[in-house]
Amino acid sequence: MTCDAGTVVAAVRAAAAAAAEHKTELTRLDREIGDGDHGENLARGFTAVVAKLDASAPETPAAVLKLVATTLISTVGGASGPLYGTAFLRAATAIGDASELDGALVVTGLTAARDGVVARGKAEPGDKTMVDALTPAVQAAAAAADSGGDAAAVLSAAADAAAEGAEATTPLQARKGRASYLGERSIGHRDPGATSASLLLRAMADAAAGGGA
Amino acid sequence: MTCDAGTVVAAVRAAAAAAAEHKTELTRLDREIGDGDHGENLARGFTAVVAKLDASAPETPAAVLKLVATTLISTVGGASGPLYGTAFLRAATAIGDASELDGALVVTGLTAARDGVVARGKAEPGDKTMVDALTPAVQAAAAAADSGGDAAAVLSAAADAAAEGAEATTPLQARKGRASYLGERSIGHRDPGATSASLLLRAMADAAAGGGA
Amino acid sequence: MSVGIVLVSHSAQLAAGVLEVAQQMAPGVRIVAAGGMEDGGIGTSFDTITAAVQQADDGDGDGVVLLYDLGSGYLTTETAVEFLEPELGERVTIVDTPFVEGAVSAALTASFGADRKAVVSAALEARTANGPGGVRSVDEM
Amino acid sequence: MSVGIVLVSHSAQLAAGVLEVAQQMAPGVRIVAAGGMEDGGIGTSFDTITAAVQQADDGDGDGVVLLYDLGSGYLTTETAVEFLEPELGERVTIVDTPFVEGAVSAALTASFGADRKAVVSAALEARTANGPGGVRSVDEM
Ligand SMILES: Nc1ncnc2c1ncn2[C@@H]1O[C@H](COP(=O)(O)OP(=O)(O)O)[C@@H](O)[C@H]1O
Ligand SMILES: Nc1ncnc2c1ncn2[C@@H]1O[C@H](COP(=O)(O)OP(=O)(O)O)[C@@H](O)[C@H]1O
Ligand SMILES: [Mg+2]
Ligand SMILES: [Mg+2]
Ligand SMILES: [Mg+2]
Ligand SMILES: [Mg+2]
Repeated sequence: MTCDAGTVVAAVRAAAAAAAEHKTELTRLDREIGDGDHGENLARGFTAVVAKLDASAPETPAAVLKLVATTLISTVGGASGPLYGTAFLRAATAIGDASELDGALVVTGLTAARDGVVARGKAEPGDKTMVDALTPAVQAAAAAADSGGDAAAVLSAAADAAAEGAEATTPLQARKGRASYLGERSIGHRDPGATSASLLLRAMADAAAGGGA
Repeated sequence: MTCDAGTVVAAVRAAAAAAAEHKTELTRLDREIGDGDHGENLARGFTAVVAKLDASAPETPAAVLKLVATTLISTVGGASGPLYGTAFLRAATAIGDASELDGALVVTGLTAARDGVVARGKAEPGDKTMVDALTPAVQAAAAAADSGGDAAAVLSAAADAAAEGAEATTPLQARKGRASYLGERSIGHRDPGATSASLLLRAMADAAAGGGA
Repeated sequence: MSVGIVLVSHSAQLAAGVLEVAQQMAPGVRIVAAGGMEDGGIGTSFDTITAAVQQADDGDGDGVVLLYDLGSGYLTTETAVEFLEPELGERVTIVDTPFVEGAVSAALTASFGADRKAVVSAALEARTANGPGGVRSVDEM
Repeated sequence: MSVGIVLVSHSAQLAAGVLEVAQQMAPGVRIVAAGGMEDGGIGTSFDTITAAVQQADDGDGDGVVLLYDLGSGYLTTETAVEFLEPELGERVTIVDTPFVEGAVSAALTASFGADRKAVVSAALEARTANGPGGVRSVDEM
């Protein structure tokens, strides 16, 4: 099973579908500890991404990710726009001009993505942000690649770990982003960005496993 | 020469005419060390005062001053609104229900007016505000009353001292109001509010001397 | 129900914009914009501020916190507060704090049902835009 | 001619209002509002910020100072600055300071022909609404 540009496009389209599907849920989470727009923000961004993909056919995985990056940066309108945008952009740069991604390259991309989010937002693990989904995702991805997993298997391991990481943000107190304005009142609510990160990874993993239709 | 409610009305109308006449000049001064609206602010306020006086006939000097106060507070729109408004209001309270003002009562009113401006704006002499016109005006008024001056003479002495006080604001550095944002750059410009205070006093003094037409 | 918030500004747009941003994070709070003069010009309006305080007060005694955008706005604000019915005036506090940042903090804190003192305290603690970056001293340039 | 100023806000009204107030005190300065999303909604826009910086830059090398209203606006602002032509990007500084107060100080200082460092410094020193009153600690309530 290969992970070429077409597969990456399919994975991004699946992510867009997930953003649309979970829009209300993500916004509801953001209403508890933010400004109640995370679902709308991501749905708006990924709708724009799909429109771009419909109009062009990027030839390499990196070109797909770069298109996603610039589109999200321009259209999301909230903190998650530059954060996810930087993530996709760093991933694109890290994987270079490879025409296909193996498990190791997925790890390379995911690591760069997480590092990009940290560079942009300065959040540390435990700050109750998307970093708390992405950091365990990167670790699980590396472990899966070490034991010979292909791109889809690595993404799937990452998605599972991200889901656990997102779940584990509930008892944390937010120290970055809008939720940090709430201080202790942010405790007891799951972070919207960590949740969306896990949902996007899950959708991309499933699409990659499906072979890139 | 008496200074009854009619004279006070005439004095206020003269002040309104002075505000209109010097509108451009006051705004020009405020453009140098403020936001360039002092002339418009005062002209707007006194136009409203005249409209109120056209529509009603307050029966005591205090009632006239009170009408001026509330109208300026509601219509001026800049710092000078609550400052002059408080000045007129305190003067009205201080002179009580006297039907005519003698020199001593004018001093009482002016002192209360200046104290009201200080209470409202917390400026001290030398801070480059209207207090620098009003404080010498109060002193000169008291001296004129001590030497037996009537209302018009006391007001005239106050106006002369206010003019000197306004002139003397030029070398000062502003420590209150918008001009204080300029720090040392406020030096070398005459304060708009001190200038308007002297012009208003001059107009009122001249009207009072004219006998309140 | 909760402490009300009045945003006194020299500009109607500025007050409305801060309201928009603060309300998004604290949807249930009574935030009232009192910006600009009655004719729409730049300046503060005694009558607009007075009406805004009356509207922001919930009648339950929680009171109102007023923020203003620039020093000269304080003078009109204080005057308006002094002219209120004493019974209302005494449950009103004017705060000297950064306008946007203080408004967001105050609104959020009010949304938790905090009392006026806690809302004032939150407003006072808001000091900067508070991003993960932006220079905080010229040495960082 | 002088340092330009960009006001990044989540609200178009808020940015326009701050511009209005700051411009009144500093009529000659290039102040550009970058508020709201392109559809008018609440949020920050990369494209709007990018265009605003280009517009605020006078081309003479004096550069541009950016202020933002809330932490999350910093992320979009920083990203936009990183994507500028390096030649423009290197004469741009993002400042973490109270939005309204910093903008007025920065605009005034720029109006005197001060350099970018002095404008940033003035923006950083602006800390409160700075009236002759308003409580500065809860003990004053
Ligand atoms: N500094 C940061 N570092 C990492 N993630 C952040 C940071 N700030 C915010 N986030 C993430 O972004 C999410 C909110 O995104 P969104 O609602 O789209 O933006 P906004 O807060 O601007 O409305 C948060 O739940 C959090 O996961
Ligand atoms: N705190 C203060 N105490 C005394 N006078 C003040 C104070 N603040 C401002 N002023 C006076 O008000 C004048 C400016 O009035 P105006 O332009 O109408 O108001 P604004 O500054 O709000 O635009 C100043 O020139 C000064 O004399
Ligand atoms: Mg949000
Ligand atoms: Mg948002
Ligand atoms: Mg003025
Ligand atoms: Mg003004």
